[in-house]
Amino acid sequence: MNQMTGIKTLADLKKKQEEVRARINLRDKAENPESLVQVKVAMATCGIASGAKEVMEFFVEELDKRSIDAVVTQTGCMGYCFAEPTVEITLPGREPVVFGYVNPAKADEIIECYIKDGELVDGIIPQNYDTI
Amino acid sequence: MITLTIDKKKVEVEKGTTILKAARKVGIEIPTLCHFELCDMGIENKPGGCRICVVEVEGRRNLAPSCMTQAEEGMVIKTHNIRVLNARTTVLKLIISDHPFDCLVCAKSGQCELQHLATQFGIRSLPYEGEQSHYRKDTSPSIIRDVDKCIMCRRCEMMCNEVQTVGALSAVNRGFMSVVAPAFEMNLEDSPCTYCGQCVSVCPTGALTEVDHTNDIIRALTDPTKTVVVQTAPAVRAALGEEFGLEPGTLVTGKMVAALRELGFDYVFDTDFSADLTIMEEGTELLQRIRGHLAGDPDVRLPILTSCCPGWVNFFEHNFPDLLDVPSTAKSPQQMFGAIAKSYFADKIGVKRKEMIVVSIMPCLAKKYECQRDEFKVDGNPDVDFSISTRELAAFIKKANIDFLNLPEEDFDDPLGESTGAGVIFGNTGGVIEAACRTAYELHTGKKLERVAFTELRGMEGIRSATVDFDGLPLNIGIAHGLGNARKLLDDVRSGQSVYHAIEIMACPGGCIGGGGQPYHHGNSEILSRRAAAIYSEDERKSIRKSHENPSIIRLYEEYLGEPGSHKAHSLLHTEYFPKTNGVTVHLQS
Amino acid sequence: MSQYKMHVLVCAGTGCHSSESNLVYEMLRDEVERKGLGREVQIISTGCFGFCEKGPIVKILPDNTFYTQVKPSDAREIVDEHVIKGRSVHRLLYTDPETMEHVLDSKHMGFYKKQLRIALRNCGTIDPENIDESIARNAYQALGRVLTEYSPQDTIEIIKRSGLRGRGGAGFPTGLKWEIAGRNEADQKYVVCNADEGDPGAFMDRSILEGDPHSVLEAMAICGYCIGATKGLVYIRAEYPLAIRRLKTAIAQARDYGLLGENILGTSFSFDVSMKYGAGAFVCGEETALIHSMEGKRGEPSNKPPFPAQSGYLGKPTNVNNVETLANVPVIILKGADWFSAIGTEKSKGTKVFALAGKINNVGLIEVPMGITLREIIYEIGGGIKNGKKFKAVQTGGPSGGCLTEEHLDTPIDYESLTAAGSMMGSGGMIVLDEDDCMVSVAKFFLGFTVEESCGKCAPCRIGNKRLHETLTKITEGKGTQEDIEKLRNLGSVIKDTSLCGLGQTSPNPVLSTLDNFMDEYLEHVHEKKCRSGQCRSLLYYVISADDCIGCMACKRVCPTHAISGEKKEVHVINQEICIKCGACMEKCQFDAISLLNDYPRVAVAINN
Amino acid sequence: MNQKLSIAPEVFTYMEKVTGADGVEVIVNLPKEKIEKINDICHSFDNDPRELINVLHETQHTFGYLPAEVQDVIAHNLTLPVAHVYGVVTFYSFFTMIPKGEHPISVCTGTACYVRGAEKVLDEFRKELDIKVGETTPDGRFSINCLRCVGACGLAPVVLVGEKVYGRVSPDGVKSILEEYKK
Repeated sequence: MNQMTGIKTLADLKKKQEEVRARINLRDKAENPESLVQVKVAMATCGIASGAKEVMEFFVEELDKRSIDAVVTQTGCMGYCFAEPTVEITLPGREPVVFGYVNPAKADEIIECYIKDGELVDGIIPQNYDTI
Repeated sequence: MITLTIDKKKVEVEKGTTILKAARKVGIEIPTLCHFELCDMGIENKPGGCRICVVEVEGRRNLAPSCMTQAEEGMVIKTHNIRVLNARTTVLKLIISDHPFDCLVCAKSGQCELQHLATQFGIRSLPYEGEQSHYRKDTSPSIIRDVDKCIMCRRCEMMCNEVQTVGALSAVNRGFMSVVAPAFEMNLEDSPCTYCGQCVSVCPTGALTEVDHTNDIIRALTDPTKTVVVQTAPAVRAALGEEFGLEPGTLVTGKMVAALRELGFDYVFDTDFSADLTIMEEGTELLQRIRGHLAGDPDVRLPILTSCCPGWVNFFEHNFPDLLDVPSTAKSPQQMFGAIAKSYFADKIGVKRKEMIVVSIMPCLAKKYECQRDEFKVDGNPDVDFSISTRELAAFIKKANIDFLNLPEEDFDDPLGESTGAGVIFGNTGGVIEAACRTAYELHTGKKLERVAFTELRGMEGIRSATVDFDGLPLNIGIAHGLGNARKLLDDVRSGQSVYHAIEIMACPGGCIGGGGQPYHHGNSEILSRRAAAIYSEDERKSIRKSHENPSIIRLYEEYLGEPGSHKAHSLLHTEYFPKTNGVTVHLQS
Repeated sequence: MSQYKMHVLVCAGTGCHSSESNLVYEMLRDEVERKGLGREVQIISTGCFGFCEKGPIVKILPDNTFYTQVKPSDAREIVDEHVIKGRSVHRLLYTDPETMEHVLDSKHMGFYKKQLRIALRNCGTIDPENIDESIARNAYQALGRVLTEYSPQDTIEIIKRSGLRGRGGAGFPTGLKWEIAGRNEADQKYVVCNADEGDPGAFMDRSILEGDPHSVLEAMAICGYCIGATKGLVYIRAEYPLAIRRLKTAIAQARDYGLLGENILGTSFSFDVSMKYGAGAFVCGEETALIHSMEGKRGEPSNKPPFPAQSGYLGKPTNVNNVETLANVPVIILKGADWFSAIGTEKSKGTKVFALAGKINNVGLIEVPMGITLREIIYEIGGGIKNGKKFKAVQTGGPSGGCLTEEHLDTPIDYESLTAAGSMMGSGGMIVLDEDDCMVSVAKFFLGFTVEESCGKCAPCRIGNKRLHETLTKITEGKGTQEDIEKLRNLGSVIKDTSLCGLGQTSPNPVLSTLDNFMDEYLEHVHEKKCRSGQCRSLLYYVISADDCIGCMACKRVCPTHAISGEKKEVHVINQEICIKCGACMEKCQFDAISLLNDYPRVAVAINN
Repeated sequence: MNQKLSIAPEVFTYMEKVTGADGVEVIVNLPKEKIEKINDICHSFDNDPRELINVLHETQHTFGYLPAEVQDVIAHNLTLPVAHVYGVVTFYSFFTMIPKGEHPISVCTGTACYVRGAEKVLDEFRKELDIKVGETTPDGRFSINCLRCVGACGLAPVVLVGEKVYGRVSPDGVKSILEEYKK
């Protein structure tokens, strides 16, 4: 990191900050998760087996690309093994919603409709559980 | 100007004035302990450590030390309400609780500022008993350190470091264990101490005192086989009277001579005599060097430095070992006297060297060390056996219940008691070089000096300079008193930037009149200037004011020494210097 | 640039470092590499999280999982279970002492709930040895704004309006301090950061320097701009090697980037920082002593005025601020004076960091808004008293402070209220004491500290504190008298009133405040020769039970002072006046007949006589 | 005067002439390499007397302690009276004129450690090693010092042996800590 490129103006400093912000983005977000979109991907054995890893990566990359402030975390088995991969989405100020059978295409739909506009999409699993 | 109220009295003072001084202006004397100043000389010690001088300043949370708190517009100050008195008394009791209770046998008893305060505050009980700090007592040839009695006023540290730049003493350790001491708590003797005694002259308690030789002298006086000869330095007569309640600046030459006779000395002589002798030798050396310099001799070193002051000699041996060939080789008057007394005079009266005891009364503590130096001994027998200070002489006179004030005025004995005005002024800063100029001028020009008093060489500034016209030869004279000032001139000499032909240096502020063995001036610089004035008035009263006109001196050269600078004069009256290195290590080898 | 999905923060503060958190960090990193997760999971060593009681701490983001007392050997399980499978490692989670349940994430830990972290905002979040992480968290933005948009006076106004006061102890308004230093003309001025945190039991400055050094450097530069100084000095304790290292790294990185040095951010402002080391003298926290120490002298304080703002380092105008104070400055500039002054009480704005220690469950570093009560701190953040003991007092302000009791628990904490209660804010040490602590001994402990740390310059502090300590010792040894108690009071108030510097002016506080609040304990020690908490050894009494003693003479033979009397097969008695409490008899007795009481055994004495 | 204590035996083997920055030549009982090392340290701080404390730190770091001779050489380099150097060395508790033991034991006596029983731990070390605080065992293996708060209050009471930190030390645990180093 000591690339000797001096920061010569305030604009330089701001540019530098943009460059390095990604490093700690996650930490900033973690401080106030309630105010952000929270995406929890169930990443237990069954989830991973049915492709949760790809789904999680998709969320991480796409949310960033589409400039949506969100926290993507993994969690253990939510108990809906029949519907894996499952994803829980919490919009700020709203109750969590769990979607089942999520693949990258479904994830794209969730981002575009539910996360961006708050419109519900298919695949919601009824809520009768407590998050651990 | 700032107006403030002290104990309901309005007082107007200049901005920057301390509360202490503002109070004095309206006659309110706030007690102090660590505070000390010689204001004409820019010497001041105010660490704010003793907290005896605290006063209440309205609106302030804590009591303020009046010695270092500046007066501000509209201040309302109380110097003696219950809060202040309780605080002062408590602090004083605390200080006493860490101080030995041996006042009855303390060298400082009666002169101790702590004792005075205890009297003033009417201390009757010591409720804060506890551990007292204990240190080793350290005796050097001149000074005794009994730091159990140190109250950490830091005056000695200030004198030793800031004024004298000797750096022998520093506060060491921390908290309750803190004390002022040489490095590694070594003996003063092994430190770079010059024995100038300025630490002793400012110590408020008995922590620093001189080595007392009175008993040695009593032993000599009671020994019928000994002939005891005494010499008195010029500055003593200008200060001794203070110890007997006389006004500072009262000359007591005659009474002093009478008292010494009463005490039983066989011959009462005058160091002024050997001061004249010093001028003969040193003045000759000065002229030789200057003439050599003018003749283009590359081996001649200029400036020439005076060498009468043993504190100064110690200082340059410690700090300027590379410049040992610069000072004059002439011995100090004390040692010239001893050398002549135990040779010329002893022969004259037919007394063997071993049967003669030479005592000196000096304003100085370094003289005690000087007379013990090996160069000043013949077969182990010192030229001067004992040197006591003005204070010790006063104590001796009192001990012998001599009614000093009612003594008749008596004259010194012959031949070593005869002196000129030039010898007398040796006691003041600038006096040695003035005396040298009087003689050197006439010897160099062959003309009679019109104006004997070189007033341009007088004064109290730490460093002075003047150009004296030797009939077309302009001589640049430098004068320094106080070793810190001397260091500045010596640094110039070392770096080759000195513009002087001759420099006079005295270790003590004011010269010998402010010596470490004089009656305590307690920071009153008025006392020093009055002593100086007394010395100059003695000079004026003298009929002969030039050393080379002293008949006894002339006779001495005729009968015994030959010419100034002769071989015999050299062997008796000149000396050499030795490098002394500071620090622990040299001592550890030996 | 790939984006990490998960950040694993490992505390590398001194506390956790002492329990091998560096090894935890290395093991986690190796494990993640081995599992091929290096591009997804970032392992970062950070500054202090504050929860030192349960260190080493590992925190996993974004889900805020908070693992405590993690050992290097736990690294594999964390990676296997948490990182890969997304399951928390339950045995490493923090257990709520009240509910005895595991707490999943730090947001729900009582310790963090009531905290508001401003000065500590980046501690435990960023890698302090990487300037980029600081820059990402707005480091030097405030400096940039000040240099390009505000005049020095504008900036000082912001600080003044924010109400920020010195966090080192006395609470002098920071903006005003800067203004005074700015007003004094000189060819050279200095900004000094006082990082000589000598208060035993306080370590907030160290944590800030270890966890977020750039915030302090930035604030020093802002101060330099305001007062017209181009040189900054950090005076730091040599006992803080880690903080020194991090600060050195930070200075080097900031210089590399041109954020320290000549013409910062293209402006005409130049500023550089160098370091000076303390050497173990508490008094050097006092600013004049600190300056003398920086000049290579004994760290003795001198009278004020002149204040350092007039004549400080090398005689030049010098502004001295404490680390925590400085750490607040950049946020205030960025978020505004109003934002800051909305936090706290009327006269004390913002937050204060406290080092919570002693007999409390959650020892650690906390930052709370001014005005919070002691009760909230002790019971909600601190998790209550250890081992279910009874709360007795809380000592704030370190050796300069005093003890607060039950009745002060609901006092809102700020500079004024603590002073009014006989204590002080100090640098923020907060030591909780329980029923097992003897208040006379606690006062003696603090005085022992002062006696050792007094510089010796002024008489009341040098000798007075020694006498206070001796008198307290006498009382704890059961030799005290009523007169001694009165002596303590007078001496204490005179030392406060007459001492030269802040050290002496506050050193009797532990005595005076315990005299005020716990006089009954003093009286017990003096009149009943009793120490209720059993802390004073001399006030414990060995007693032989008449029921159990068989008169075997074993104890009598072993007693070094012949304090035990009694004939063979008769009950033995210990003469309390002679007993030196060596315990030899108790060790020797095979019949458990000797016990230790903390009440003077009057009955036994009566029999004896 | 504990000068004897302050001088390590090997120091007497050589005597060297040193010329300080003040131009004055002195003779010091120190091996030449040591003098040169001290000179280097002083020089790296431009022989600036204001850097005395940093110089002392660096020197103590190199030699382990600050015997009289070393202070003397420093004084000459920085043109300070040696009494001043000694005054500074004795003021700061971090500086020592006595060599520490091979395994210096530091017991934290900060407040947090105190209320959690540091004093009893300290007593135990004193008893086990039979030396006082500030002393070194006759065999030079151990020395005991107190220090004020290392900031690991969560681990109170804390003991350091060299650089290694021991937390939550009880008096009973003292023996086993010492055992680790006695081999």
